[in-house]
Amino acid sequence: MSETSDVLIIGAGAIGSAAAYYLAKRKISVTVLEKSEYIGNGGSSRNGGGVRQSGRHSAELPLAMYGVKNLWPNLSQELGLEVEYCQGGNLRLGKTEAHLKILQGLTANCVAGGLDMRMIDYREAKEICPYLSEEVIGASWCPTDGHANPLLTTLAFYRAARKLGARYVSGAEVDKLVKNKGRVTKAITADGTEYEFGQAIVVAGYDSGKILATVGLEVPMMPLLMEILVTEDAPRMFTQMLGTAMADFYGHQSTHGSFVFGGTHGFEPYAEYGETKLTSVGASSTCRGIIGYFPVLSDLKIVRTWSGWIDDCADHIPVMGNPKETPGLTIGCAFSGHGFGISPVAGLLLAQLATGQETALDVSRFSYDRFRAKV
Amino acid sequence: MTLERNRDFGDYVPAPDDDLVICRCEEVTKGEIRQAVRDGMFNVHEVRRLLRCGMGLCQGRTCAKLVKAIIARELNLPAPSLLDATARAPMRPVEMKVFANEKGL
Amino acid sequence: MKRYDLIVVGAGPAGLSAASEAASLGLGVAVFDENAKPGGQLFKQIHKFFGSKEHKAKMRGTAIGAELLDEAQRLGVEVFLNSPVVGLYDNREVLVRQGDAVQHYKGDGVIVATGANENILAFEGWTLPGVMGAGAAQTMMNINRVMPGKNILMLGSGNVGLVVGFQLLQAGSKLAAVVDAAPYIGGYGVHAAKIARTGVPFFLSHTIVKAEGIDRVTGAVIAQVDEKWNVIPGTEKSFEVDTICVAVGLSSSVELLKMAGCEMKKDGLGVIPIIDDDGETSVWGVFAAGDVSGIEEASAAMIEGRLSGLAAAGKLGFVGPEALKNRKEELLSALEGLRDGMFAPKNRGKSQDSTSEGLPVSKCLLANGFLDDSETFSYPGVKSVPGLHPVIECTQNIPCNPCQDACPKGCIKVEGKIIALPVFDEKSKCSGCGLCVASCSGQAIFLVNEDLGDGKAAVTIPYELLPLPAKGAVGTALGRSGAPLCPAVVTEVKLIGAFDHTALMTFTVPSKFAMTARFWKNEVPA
Amino acid sequence: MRIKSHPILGEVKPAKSLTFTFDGQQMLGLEGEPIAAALRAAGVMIHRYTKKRKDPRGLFCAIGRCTDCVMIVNGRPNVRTCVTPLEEGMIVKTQYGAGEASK
Repeated sequence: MSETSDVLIIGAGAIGSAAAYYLAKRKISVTVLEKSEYIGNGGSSRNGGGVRQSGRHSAELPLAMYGVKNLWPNLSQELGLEVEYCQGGNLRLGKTEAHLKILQGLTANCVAGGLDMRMIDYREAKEICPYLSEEVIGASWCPTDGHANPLLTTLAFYRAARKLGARYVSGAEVDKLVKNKGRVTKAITADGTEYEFGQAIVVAGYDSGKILATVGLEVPMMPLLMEILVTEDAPRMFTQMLGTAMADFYGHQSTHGSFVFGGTHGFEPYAEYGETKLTSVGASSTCRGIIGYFPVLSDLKIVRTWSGWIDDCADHIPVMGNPKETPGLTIGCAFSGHGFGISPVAGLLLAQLATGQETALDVSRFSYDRFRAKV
Repeated sequence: MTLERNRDFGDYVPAPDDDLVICRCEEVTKGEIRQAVRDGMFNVHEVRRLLRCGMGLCQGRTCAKLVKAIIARELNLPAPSLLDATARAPMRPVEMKVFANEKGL
Repeated sequence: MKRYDLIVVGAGPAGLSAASEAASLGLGVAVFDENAKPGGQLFKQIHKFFGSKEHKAKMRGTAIGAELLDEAQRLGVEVFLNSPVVGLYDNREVLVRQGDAVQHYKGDGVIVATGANENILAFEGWTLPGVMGAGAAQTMMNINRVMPGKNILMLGSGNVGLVVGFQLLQAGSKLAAVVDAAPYIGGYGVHAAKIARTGVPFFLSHTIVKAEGIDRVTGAVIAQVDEKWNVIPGTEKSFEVDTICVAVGLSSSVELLKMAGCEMKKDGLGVIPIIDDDGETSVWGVFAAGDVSGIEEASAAMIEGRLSGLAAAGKLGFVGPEALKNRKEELLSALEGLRDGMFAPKNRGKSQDSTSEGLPVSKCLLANGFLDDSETFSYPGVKSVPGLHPVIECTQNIPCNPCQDACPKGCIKVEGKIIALPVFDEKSKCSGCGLCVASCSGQAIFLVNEDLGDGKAAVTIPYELLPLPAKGAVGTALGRSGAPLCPAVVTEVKLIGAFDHTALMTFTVPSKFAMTARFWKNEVPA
Repeated sequence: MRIKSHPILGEVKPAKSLTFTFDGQQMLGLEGEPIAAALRAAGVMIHRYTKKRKDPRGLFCAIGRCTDCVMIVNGRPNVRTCVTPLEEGMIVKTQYGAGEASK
């Protein structure tokens, strides 16, 4: 097999595989390199599954809205695998006036961006989701939000891209990128294999940082470890994506019945980057958050917990684009913990960026240029 | 280990026991596992993420070795060469209210 | 956070031994176990254990469990029951579910002794109610005192299958057959022999084809397999059974060790932790003892536990280097003895054609579960002499020697290593006390008087079934294969405390059956 | 069926009888035994029907690992009956799927 391809994608997560799929669909030769032995073993398989527009940064909102309108509804059909997309709306809950103030701010921001989102009172929230605690006084509500299964979505893109001829190599960690006559032309993996390309897309989560550094690019990211839990199956109770003003927890009930909840516990990262250990307190903290809003779930049994790393950008929005300094290179990283919901559209945009096509949406706000010193 | 994933398995030959339930909790069959391997799921992690075998109430404590053996056979590899799923807390199902009620910190 | 010098996870043979060893050296020890009762699987093990008398051989698992518990309590070990460990986190923090809370504990040392899970086998109908693990059947009958079923098929001829198979007979169930895909019996020949002589057939090189039934098991079909484990069409056999027990090996329950980040190595289809000879894993202060570190007998698990308890004490400064060294050597040498012989972990899967004495291992025993009558005299425990004498049908190198000490007359010798076959010294005079018969964990010792003077012989067998026949009862003598031989009159049934529930039944048969009649059935021959 | 006499374990120790219901039917069990033992002694084999195939399932590992014997106990689904002690007045129901208490 040739070690040369039109596009080399570094990272087989949801976004990398989405890009591979959209490129392979256009009959462009694609090679995808994945550091891990497993496809989608990073944040793509470890997140809470939100397909959310509400609460997004104004820069990200158009992407999220585009995805919900154009990509998610047909994704299962297009990829030939049920990805459990459920457009059940998003409830973000508040218990105090201060909470409501935060929610109002988020709502105003999204409404300004054209999203159907509004504040609702306890009664209306309770009609939407009858299991709320009586302590809730109001919520923001976005009826077009939802959730999907991140494991299935990631593997569905992988499976479909592979079927269309995208070449996948796992266990292939890129050590460095190499420039030739001013253009980035090849990647060298840890075992010394050289992969040449017309254009590369670096979409490797936090690991993108050290790969990009080999050609002099520096993305200001922090690795953050998040913990998630999943419960036993339960009869279907509600379809909404849930969150709170204070981000005590977030999550949903999956279509197969188990509840998936993530949360933070206020402890700084304690693990070395790359380890996916858990704290002894994370699940407890998340459970207290959940029970505080959904007391009915308190008897539900947790069967598993896990953790995953977020590539949190200094300004908490992604970096996507073709930096001027490095012709031949497209970046897609620093999705800051909200990449899954926009993974199909991000993959589409990266595929367009990498092939010089006009992008479906304006991506200038995500440009690498924003970190350049202003003169 | 570097793994090229664009492997040609040839035509799927149905086996008489394809309908056999392997994961008792999530009711995943042998045929589904075999098909998943052919769809590019080359290890225990990917197969379980795709099919949920080993993700049910018992968390694979019953079927893990069976699933591994089927994947290995389909890939024509020795079964021990495949890694198991990661072990995660809680070791037994624990109610949210119990987790929420921490003592001894 | 509540701190202990040592936290032990699992109150089975390894865990309790570890806890006691450490507590005896002054450590404050807590043991957490998920079950309502301590002892791990010991209280299901109602058979007598093999091994050396220094390490509790010929005691039943139940008694060993009680003794270990007593010891732990005497030494001040805190045993917490109904306390499943939820996780083992960094710096040996142990999260335990207790009542309606999760409790955080910290151990300076942690010994994981979580035992093993049963392996399973998938076949058509295997999800039907009535198909269960052999261990499940054992739990139901020996702990809960509920019969798992009336007619049972046992899949697997390893020690678990054989031991549980016999226990099913003791519980009053019928055992339809013991089935194994391997061509040879996997467990101890003596365990197989005590089942075979009751008339239960063994089907080696056979596999289960299906469990029959609509909403519960009503039958089973087995068939012969070729060398490649493929079913040979036309060899199917059906059984009317309500229960199918699966005993196809055990896997170490390593989840906590994996979670703690201990390095693992492959072991069959699963993994076991990489440990040093103290049982310490790659994570400082985290030890693994018993089945969780590799499947062995409970006798080995108890010594492994003590080694880990000792090592934890040494590591934490509770015992000086000299005492540590001496005790460790003592324990290691005992462990070495148990890890010898043809069933040792290092010899698993190797052919067992001959004993360490150079005697051929009975092919009939391996293939059918019983010694061929013509083979018995090849072994040093079987000799024909006038008068009453023991017949020791012990033909494989199993680490076990209680018979030698049981005989007050010195008739029986286990020379050299503990795995040596017992030798009957025909120059000694047997008093007929029967202690050897009751002491043999394999129920392989019989007392025979080949000629009572009237053309009859007296045969004394170990008998652990109910009901015990009355003196004078007329039944049928069965051969080693379970085939009926002749009418047999019970002349004595002896059950004294020293026999520990193994009754000694004596029956008379025509002399020509003296060396072949090995079981008695309460049925008058047609 | 209960094992009253046993050659090794002897006569069964007397235990207090407890009343419970199984799918509305009144039954007797013994104090200190798990729910699954009381059901088995009463001849109940089927603990639940699965979600996808509606297959019957019963006791399988008996030590709380396989979770196949789960039932709805006092209104809570997915209770491992092999390790949950029987209590006076317990309401035990066949579980259908993830815990719908009826077909």
